[in-house]
This record gives sequence, structure tokens and C-alpha cells, in this order.
Amino acid sequence: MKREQLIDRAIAAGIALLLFGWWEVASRSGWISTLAFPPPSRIIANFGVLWDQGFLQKVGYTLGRFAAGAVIGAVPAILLGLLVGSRVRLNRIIDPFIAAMHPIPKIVLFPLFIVIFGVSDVSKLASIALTVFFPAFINSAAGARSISPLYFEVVRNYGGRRRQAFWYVLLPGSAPMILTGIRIAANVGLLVTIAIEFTMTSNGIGSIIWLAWQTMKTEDLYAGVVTLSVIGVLINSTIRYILRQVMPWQAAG
Amino acid sequence: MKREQLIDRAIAAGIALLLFGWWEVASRSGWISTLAFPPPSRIIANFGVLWDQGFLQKVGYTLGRFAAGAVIGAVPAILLGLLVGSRVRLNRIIDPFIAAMHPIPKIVLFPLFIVIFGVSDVSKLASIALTVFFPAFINSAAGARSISPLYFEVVRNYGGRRRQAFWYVLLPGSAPMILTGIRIAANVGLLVTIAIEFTMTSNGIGSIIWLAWQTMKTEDLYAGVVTLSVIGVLINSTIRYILRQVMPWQAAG
Amino acid sequence: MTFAVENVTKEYGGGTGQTAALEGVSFAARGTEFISIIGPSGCGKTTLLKIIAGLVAPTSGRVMLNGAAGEGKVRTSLVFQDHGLLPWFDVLKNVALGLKLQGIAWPEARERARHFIAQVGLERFMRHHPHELSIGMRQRVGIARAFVADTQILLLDEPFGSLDAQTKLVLQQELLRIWRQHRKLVVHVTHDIDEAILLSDRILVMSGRPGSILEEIAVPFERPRTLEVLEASVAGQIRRHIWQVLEAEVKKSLWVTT
Amino acid sequence: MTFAVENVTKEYGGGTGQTAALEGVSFAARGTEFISIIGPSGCGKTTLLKIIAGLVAPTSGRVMLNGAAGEGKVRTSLVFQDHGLLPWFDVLKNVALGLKLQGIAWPEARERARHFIAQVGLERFMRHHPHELSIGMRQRVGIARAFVADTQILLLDEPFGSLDAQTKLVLQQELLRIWRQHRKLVVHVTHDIDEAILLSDRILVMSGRPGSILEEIAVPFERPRTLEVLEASVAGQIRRHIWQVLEAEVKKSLWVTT
Amino acid sequence: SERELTSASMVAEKPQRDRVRMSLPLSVAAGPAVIAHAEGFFADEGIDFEIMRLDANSALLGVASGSLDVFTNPVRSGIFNMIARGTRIQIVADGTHSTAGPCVPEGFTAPPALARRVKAKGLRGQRLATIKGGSTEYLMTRLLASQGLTTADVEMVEYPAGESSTGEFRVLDAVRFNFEPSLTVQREKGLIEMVATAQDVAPGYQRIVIGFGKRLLDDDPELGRRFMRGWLKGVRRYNEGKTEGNVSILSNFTQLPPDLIRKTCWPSISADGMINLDGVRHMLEWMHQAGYLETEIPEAVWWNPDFAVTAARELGDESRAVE
Ligand SMILES: Nc1ncnc2c1ncn2[C@@H]1O[C@H](COP(=O)(O)OP(=O)(O)OP(=O)(O)O)[C@@H](O)[C@H]1O
Ligand SMILES: Nc1ncnc2c1ncn2[C@@H]1O[C@H](COP(=O)(O)OP(=O)(O)OP(=O)(O)O)[C@@H](O)[C@H]1O
Ligand SMILES: [Mg+2]
Ligand SMILES: [Mg+2]
Repeated sequence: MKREQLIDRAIAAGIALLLFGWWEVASRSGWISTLAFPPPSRIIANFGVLWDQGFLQKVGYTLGRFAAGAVIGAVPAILLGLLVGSRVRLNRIIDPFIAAMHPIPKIVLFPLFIVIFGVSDVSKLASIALTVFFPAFINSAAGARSISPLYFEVVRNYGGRRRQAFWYVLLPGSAPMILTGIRIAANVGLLVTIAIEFTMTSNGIGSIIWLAWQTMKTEDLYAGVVTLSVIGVLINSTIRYILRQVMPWQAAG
Repeated sequence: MKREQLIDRAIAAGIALLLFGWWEVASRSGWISTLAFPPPSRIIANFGVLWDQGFLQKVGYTLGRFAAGAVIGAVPAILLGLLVGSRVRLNRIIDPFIAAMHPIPKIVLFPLFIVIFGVSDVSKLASIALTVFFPAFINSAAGARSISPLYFEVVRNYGGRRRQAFWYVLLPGSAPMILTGIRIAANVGLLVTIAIEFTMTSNGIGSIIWLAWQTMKTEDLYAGVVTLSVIGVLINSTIRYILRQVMPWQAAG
Repeated sequence: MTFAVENVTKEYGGGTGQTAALEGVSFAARGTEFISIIGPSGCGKTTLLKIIAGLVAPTSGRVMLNGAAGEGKVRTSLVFQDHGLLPWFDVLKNVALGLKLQGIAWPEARERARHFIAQVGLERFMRHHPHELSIGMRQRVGIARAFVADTQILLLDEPFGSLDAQTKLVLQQELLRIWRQHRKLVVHVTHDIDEAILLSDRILVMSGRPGSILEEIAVPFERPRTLEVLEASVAGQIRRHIWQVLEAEVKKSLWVTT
Repeated sequence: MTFAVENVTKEYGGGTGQTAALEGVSFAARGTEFISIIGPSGCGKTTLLKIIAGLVAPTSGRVMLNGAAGEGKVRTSLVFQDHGLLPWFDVLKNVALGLKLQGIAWPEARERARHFIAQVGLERFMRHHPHELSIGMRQRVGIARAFVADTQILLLDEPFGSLDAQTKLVLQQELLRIWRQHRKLVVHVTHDIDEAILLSDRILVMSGRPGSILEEIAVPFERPRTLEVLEASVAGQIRRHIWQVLEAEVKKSLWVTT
Repeated sequence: SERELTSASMVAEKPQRDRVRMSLPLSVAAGPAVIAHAEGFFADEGIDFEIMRLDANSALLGVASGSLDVFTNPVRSGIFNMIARGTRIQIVADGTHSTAGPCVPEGFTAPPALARRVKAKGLRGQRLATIKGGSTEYLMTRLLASQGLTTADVEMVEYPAGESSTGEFRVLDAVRFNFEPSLTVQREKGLIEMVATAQDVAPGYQRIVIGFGKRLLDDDPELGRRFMRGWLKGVRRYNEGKTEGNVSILSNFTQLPPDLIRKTCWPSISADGMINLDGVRHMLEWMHQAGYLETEIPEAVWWNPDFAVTAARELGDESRAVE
């Protein structure tokens, strides 16, 4: 098992190297536009330059915004999702509202947030939180619905009250779907954070990408993109780690 | 059961009416900004005006774009997700790539699409499809992972081959999570369709909203928003209907 | 404690139409009695136990405790026919579940759980999760969980069905010891007529679906009993009688002739 | 067909450490034999059947068919101990599963499935889903599914454990009829010693975990047999012998004294 | 050092400084405010100045709802419609406008081949990128009109353009509106050529305006005047051109490298705060025809020159000297 995992990691790394290698060659030899797709080596070298300009601090701004918004959105989403998902009638009443609010574009309606929350950072966090809310809610509710009623019977049988059923059944039983929802929500939230930073802030990865566009510094652009990818991979590993701890019998790699 | 459902619908409708009633009064009496939140009655009246300006046709453009992009994105997402989710090692190899690509803003990839697809509608569909892909993939893969190995054993036991296991176990067994993923994906896809239409097209709901902002005609803005909400509710009802058909033992309302 | 099931009826609704599971089930019991229930497959035994435990609502009728309606009022522990182990907990946590839910601190709950886990021969598997156990082992975990909870009413739904004869014997004795020592009401569903004779004060025989009580048979043997009682002629009579009642009931649904 | 299990060993790995389930299990069988396996709970019986069916890979050893390694090569149908009904299919589709997977057209598959569903007394529940059935009814669906598939090897994992005595009897007879008529190899795991005596040509008694074959006992009665054979003295000897072997094995893991 | 003294004494007398929040784009066009802030002109006026980067719609709604005090916005129908609906906002000063000169900060560009074709044979039948409703649509109709064409005579490409655009990275094979800094960057790389400047198409083109909301207009007009003094001082310093100080302040603010800031063309901003009224009137006429304006509103309702006039008078003649 252990060895197989190492081999698979190596295969993934190999594929990544191959892709980047091909990109490097294709860019250097001019098959693909060097402007649009600068060779990876140059992107990496450029990281050094950015580093000296406080790159890490800018990433920190993005992460701070993202984390705050994500937590504000995800925690109530999970709790409400589990509650609604575990009660058929509540679900029937609440679900249409969720369905109606989900497709309302948060970025496009950002100015309305300004009216409600003012021009402060609260408006930005609210958009991120609201974006994170929906996938987390929907998957949590579906997770709650997927739990066999037998398990709730078991807890009631041994004198467990509703609050206890939450900790003993609802939360562990829907953990895989909650975590899958969190994974999607985190990524969507990250995307919205970047979109907000694009036009609404003068710091963070989003503004790096925006500036890079303005000045056609594609290495900077890819620095932003690579950073986002790394964040994405870290989010995902964390979630898989938690999943392995919580659901030992369903751990896939 | 039937009667309970009707009561719940009535409760939901009652809550909605209350909210809109409060909004109407609050807006008319000036407690909330009439500019940012025009009274619902005015929004409804304005629908008539928009109708005469070919509103339905514009909605049609949005739905066309959205449906095309969503199908292009979701079908491979589900198939690939089920494949990857049902094989531990494939999952271990592919998953990091998904995790790395998910948080890349699709607008950043736009130049790539332009290089590949040219300045046509195809590039726009590609953005929508890619956005839809990730939630659909992630939930499908998680759905496949959640199926008890016992069911695969049953099919193998009766001489079923891999292809058959797909139809007999993989697809029905992960249906709830696939459909939950589709629900999230559809909404995210709709949001991106609107974002694309916002600045890149002169038709569709997104462009209605764009023009509404340009001219600060907020009734038009809300016409777009309400239409999106209705589409969201329809998407959701359809998915719940399918779920009830496919998973009779897990049907929640 | 007095206990009575009064005219309980249960209909399941749902997608595929109505299914009548129980019809007018009534019986009474003393608070320290050992009752076994025997009936054809699908006649509503599990449904009846769940109604007594307050987990399923009867369509009509009620469960009386000390003269008042009380489904689920007095604490019961049900050994589920399909084990009902929580897949996210290991054996130890599953067995300690009832204690934890009663608010007993972990060190004490752990020790008490450990005792019963050893009793069912699973000490080595304390840290295993249900999916790593054989079916019989899961059933033993379910039994240990009910034993440790020590409630006034113990409901057992074919608790020994997946166990080998020897293990079954050991656990039957343990069950009797607990019952005698803690003076509780045991309602025990089984398909094994001999087991019912060996263990119970009274045997209720149920009809085919929709289930109702056809006969109540007192088992006259002194306690403690040994396996020898099964060779007594009274045991033979009881066995034959139940056999015949069951045969008639089963033939109604199974048209195949033996 | 010749059949042999050769020196099969199985270790389960996983989160909670290694568990040795089987150790050096060997036995051979003729292609038309009826073999029963008896062993203490958790000794690896289910694991052995799954290895024969090719569903679980042995850690070492192999299953030989007609002299060649062939786990899962010859078609087998296993009646799963935990039923293994697909929750998304109704009873009819579950029973017809094997036929559908063999590419048999729906009208024919449906008719054949319907026949066996009636056989197990569930005609009225054809359109029900597994969650609407009692445990015993689910077990009967699992049996019908295996019977209808009609494969060369039939593997039964405690198939009658949740059935009442009468239903069990009917289905045992049906099993024997199918076995005689279609001349197949049956490997049947049971905890019921009498059932093993009544049905089998040979009984294999397994040791406690890690399981191995302790004894092979031929059952000398003529067929067809009636319940009377159980009263024969040879039956008594076999019963007592198996009982003693099991007792010794079970005592190793259950320290409680009876 | 004199300024430091005054500001110190002001702090001493009046520890409670008034906060003014203003929306600004992340570009050189934010120059006056950024410079005034950095040089302490606002502090001198007892203003605690705060810069907000916001999109145009958020800026307008921010001012309308009182959480923002000064908006920076392109001239567009939304401003006038809001005023017509009774929102208390007014345009109070010039943001940027075009002037004749060698250094052009905005105009229609195209990839070289297309640019040459357009210059030789005109726009008819060529690809033109725009988006409806904004001020770029106005400029585009002017561009077409200058060649006697309408939108029917060209191939319209749906693409983000004008002030909404975030990405200048994509090089589009079409004539499109373009502005700094991507204008300079793309021209340097030889990716585009200028087809027609904004000044060619609409002389004195009023691109950006700044405006006040109720707080500075009615509740505390004195604060509005103080802000305007600081702002105009900033404009004067901005108009000194690409001095070391200005370049470094703007480079800091925009996060663009100093040499790029130096290379780009800085848009003109009038030192007395006056807008190109004729130009705006013409735009309003066009908006009305295009159906973007709900009602016509009198000039006095949307344009309030008083703050700028007063501030310019108080600041004396030195402003004019620079211009
Ligand atoms: N998936 C698994 N992971 C780890 N251990 C397992 C797994 N499946 C079975 N085991 C272990 O293997 C041993 C044999 O299990 P098996 O299910 O074959 O027993 P069995 O003889 O069928 O028992 P029973 O009569 O209780 O059904 C048990 O000790 C069990 O703990
Ligand atoms: N959730 C349900 N929905 C619909 N019908 C159900 C449901 N649960 C049980 N039934 C039906 O009720 C009847 C009684 O079921 P129950 O499980 O009580 O039987 P049982 O006597 O315990 O049978 P067994 O001995 O097979 O366990 C059955 O006919 C079954 O089909
Ligand atoms: Mg039952
Ligand atoms: Mg087993």
C-alpha cells in the first residue's frame, strides 16, 4: 500500500514534468506564443523577482480574505445544511429559497452589497461567504439525507437526544459529502476572492494578475496562477487527510 | 404525505410573500434605498416593458449558451469522475491535477481558449464547460468512492463485466452525489454564463444586467435576477424529480 | 413495572403501496419476564420490537407502561437484527455508545464496554471498525452494546442468528445471567424453537403477515435450565405444537409443497 | 469438473493492523458434491467463499478447477451472508440480475426470475425495493437470485440464518432439488449442525481464526433424506463430534465458562 | 516644512479630522488624489483621506448610500438617470479629458495589419469591438460617423472593451478602444497601432468626472470645499508632469514600474476643475437618442461648478500659471 502510493505520486509528478517540459520546449522553439505562454523556466525565475517585491505578503492578503469569507460562509452552511437535510419538511420549505438564491450572481450584484454593508471589507467578505455558502449547504444537506435512518434509530434507542444525534450520527455520517462540498466551496470561494481582487482591491493575487494583464507581464500572471494551483492542491490534500481520519473505511488513497 | 407536501408549499409561498411584502413597504416608505431596492411591484410592472423588447429571446440566448456549455462540461465530468472515483490508484494520480486546475480563474485561461478556439462563441462555451466540469467531476468521483464494494462484488459474482458494473452499480449507486454535483455545477455554470454575457455579449440575461447597470435602471437589473432565480428553481425541481425516480428509498420530499 | 402492548396495528405506506405489517397485536408482561416471539419471516416481529422501543410509530394501538401510554418512555435497548453498528466508530466506541449517550464519563464507559467486549470474545478487535469484522462478529458487538447499556427492557431481534452453536450457547447463558441478576423484561425474537424453549418463560407465536399473536405458550421448566430440558416430553410437545402452527402459517404464503 | 482449494491463506491488512483470516486451507471436491462448512464465528468462512468466487484475492494458495488455477473462472453464484441486494433495484430486477448480466433478454429473464420469486414466497413484493422488506425477506431474495442464475458452482453463506424453521425447510428442499437436477457443486456455510447433516455429502469443520480445515466428515445417509435421519444414531455421533470440536475451538477465544 | 508646521498645528487644534472616502481606479488617472494624499494636501485641509478601489457602479451606489463621499466615474447614462430619480449626487469636477498633443493616452487601436488597412481604406467591413451602453459606445458611433458609417457597415465583435475591461492581455484582431498602460505596452511590443485617437473622434472628450454625494453637497459643504482645495492642489502638482516625486507616488500607488509610468501618456486634467460642458452635452444628446436616458434633466441639476470655482479662486492664480 505504502509503496503503491509512492509509485502513484511518482507517476503524477512524471506527468506534470512531461507537460511542463513540453511547454518549455514548445515555448522556447516558438510553436506556441512565448508572450501568451512563456517557458516555465522563466516563470520560475520570475518568482525570485516577485519575492523581493513582497509576493508572500500579497498572497497573505488573498489567503486572509479567502479564509475569513470561507469560514463565515461554510460554518453556517454546514450547520444549516445538516439541519435542513435531516428534516424532510424543513427541506421542502427551505430548498426553493436556496435554489432561487444560488444562481444570483454575487460579483455582478456586488454594488448592492455596498449599499448594505458599506464600502468596507465587509462587502467583499460577504460576497466570498455567500459564494462559499451554497455548495457547502447543498452537499451538507444531501449528506444528511443520505444517512440510513437505522443509525438515527440506534442513537434514539440508546436514549440519545437530538443534539447527541448530531455528533454521533449526523456529522460523521455526512462527513464525506460535507468535505466534498467544502472542497468545491473552497475552490469557488477562491475564484471569487480573485475576481474581487481583480477590480476591488489593490493587493492580493487577484491584483497581481490584473496588473500583469495591464502590463502584459505574463510571467507575473503565471506566478499568480501557479500560486493558486498550489493553494488548490493544499486545500485538497488537507480535505483528503481529514477524510481519511474521519472515514477510515472509505479512504481512497 | 400528499397533504403535508401541499402545506409545506403553502408555507414556503407564505414566507416568500411576507418577504416581498416587507420589501415593498420598506422600499415605498424609504427605509431601504428605492434606487438599490425598487419595490417588487415596480419590478413586476417593468417586466411588461421588457417583454415587448424581446426579453424572452434574450433569456433564450442565455439558456442556449448555458445548456450547451453545461452539457459539454458535465457529461465528460461525470464519466471521468466515476472512472477516477472507482479506481483508487487512478484517483491518486489524477486528483492532484484536478485540484491544481480547479482554482485557476477561467478568465485567465481565456487567452488559451482564444488560441485554441479563436474569437468565436466556442471560447465562451469552453469557459462555461470548464466551470461546470469541476463540481460535477468532484462530486461524481466522491459518489463512486462512497459505493460499498459489496455491490461491485455482487455484479462480479454474477459474471458482470466492468462495462456492466457501470450501469448496474456505479451510475445508480452514485446517482445522489452526481445529481447533487450537477445541481451545484448547473448553478456555477449559470453564474459564469452571466459573467461572460456581462461584458462579452450584447444578448442574454447578462447583457440585460450589464445595460441595467450602465443606465442604473435597477428594475431591469432585478428582472434579470428574478429570471435567474426562476431558472434556478426549475433546475432544482428537475434534479429532485430525477432523484425521486432513481433513488426511491432516499427521496426527501 | 407492568407492560402491555394494546391492539397495535402497523401499515407501511410508501412508493410501492400499502403493506399491512401488524394487525391487532396485544399482550401483557410482568416487568421481569423473559418472553420469546416466534413467527414466519416477514410477519412483523422487527416492526413490533421497534414499536415497543418507540422507534417506529404504530398506525393504531399503543404500548402501556405502568398503566400509561409509554412507547419509548422507559429506556429500552434493542439488539438490531441488522446489527446497527455505526460504521464511523470502532468496536469500543460502538459498545460504549449507550453509556456515552447517558453522559457517563469516558474512562468508566470504556472500562464497562471493555468488559462486555471481552465477554463476546472480541477483545483483540476493540479498535477495529465494523467493516473489518465478520457478520457474526458484528452481531456480537451489537449484543455487547445492548448488554452494557443495562436498561429496564431488553429487546433482542434474532440476536444469535449468525453465531455458531457454541458461541450462541455462551451468549445465551450470559443473557440469562444478566436477566436474572438485573431483573429486567426481555422480549426476544427468534426462529429457533429450541432456543425459545430453553430461554423463555412464555413463547408468543405470531401469524403470517399481517402479524398478530396466535398463541401464548408458557414454558413450565424450572430454572436454571440445562440443554437436557429440550429432551423432556413437554419440550417435545411445545416444539411440535409451534411447528404445526408455523407450518400452517407459512403454507399460506409459500405455495411450494415440501 | 474437479475442484480443489490448495493451501489458501488470507491476511487482511488495513488501518488497524494485519488480521490473519485463513491459514493453509485445502480441500478437494467432485463437481456434483454437496459440501457444508461449519466453523466458529469469524473463522474465515465468508472469506473462503469469496476467494472461491474470485471476489477476494488470497494472500497465497489457489483455487484449482479441472487442474488449472481458476478463481472466478468458472461461473459461481454466491448467496451473500449480508444479502447483497442492490438497493436501487426492486425485487424483480435484483433476482433477474444474473440473467441480465448474462445478456438474457428481459422478457425471458423476467419470467424466470418471477418463478423463483414465487418459490420464495415473495410474489406480492416483486416491485418492492430492498429497504421495504424484512431481513428474512431480503435473505430469500438473495437465495432466489442465486437459484435463478443456475451456475456450475453454488456458494451459500448461511443462506437460511434469518428464516423461520418452516420457510427454511421449504427452501432447503428446493435447494436439494436444484442441486440434484442440475448436478452442480454446492459449498454451503452454516452454523446449524443438523442442517449440515441433513443436506451434505461431506461436512468440513474449521478451526477458529485463522481458519483451517480441522476435520472432514462424510455423511453416510441415503438420499432423499427426511428429517428422521437426524434421529439416527450416526447423526447423533456426528453431531456430538462436531459439537466437541467446535467447543474446543470456541473456548480458545471466549474465556467465559458456560 | 511650512506645510508640516501647519498640519501639525491643525492636528493640535483639531484632533478630530474629517474622513473623506473616494473611489479611484488603479491607474494614472487617479493622479491628483493620490498625489494630494501623498503630499499631505488633504491633511492640510483637515481631511483624513481614504482611497477605495471600486468599480464604477459600486462607486455610484456607495456615494448614493452614503458610505462613500466622492465618486470617480466615466461619463455615462447611469449618473444622469440616478440624478433624475432623485439621488442626491452631482458632478463637481473634471476627472480626465482629451487634449491635443503628441502623447495620447486613449484611442482606437488595432493590430498593425488591420490598422494599416483601416487607415488606407476606412472602417467599412472591418471588425470593430465594443460593448453597449458605455461611453465607449458613444466614441465608437463618433468614429463611425466620422467616416459616414453606422454599425451596420462594420463587423461587430462582442468583446470586453472600454472601462469595463480588465484584461488587456488578449490581443484582439479588431479595432477597439484602448488606453494606458496597455496602450504603451502593446505599442512597444509592436502588437497594435493607433487608428484614431479619442481627441480625433471627439475633441476634448470628457472621459472621467468626479462627483459628490449628499454629505459633501448639503450636509457639510465646507468639507466639500476643503476637499476640492486639496484635490485641485493635487491637480496642479499632477500637471507639473513626470517629476521624480509624481512618478514615484504614482508608481507606488499603481504598482507599475516607474519607467513604465514615465513612458505612458498621462491624461489631461483641468487645473480649475472645469469639465468640457459642450462635450458632455453632446454625449447626453446621444444617450437620449440611444434610449439610455430616462428623462432629460437640466444642466444645473447634474453639474455643480461652485466647489471648483471657489477652490480655484482661493488657491489663486498659480494654478493657471501651470496650465
Ligand atoms: N475487510 C476486512 N478487513 C479486515 N479484516 C477483515 C475483513 N473482512 C474480514 N476480516 C477479518 O477476517 C476474519 C474472517 O472473517 P470472515 O467474514 O471470513 O468470517 P466468517 O467465518 O464468515 O465469520 P461469521 O461466521 O461471523 O460470518 C475476521 O476475523 C474478520 O475480522
Ligand atoms: N420501511 C418499510 N417500508 C415498507 N414496508 C416495510 C418496511 N419495513 C418492513 N416492511 C414490511 O413489513 C412487514 C414486516 O416486516 P418486519 O421487518 O417487521 O418482519 P419480521 O417479522 O421482522 O421478518 P424477519 O423475520 O424476516 O426479520 C414486511 O412484510 C415488510 O415488507
Ligand atoms: Mg425481522
Ligand atoms: Mg461469514
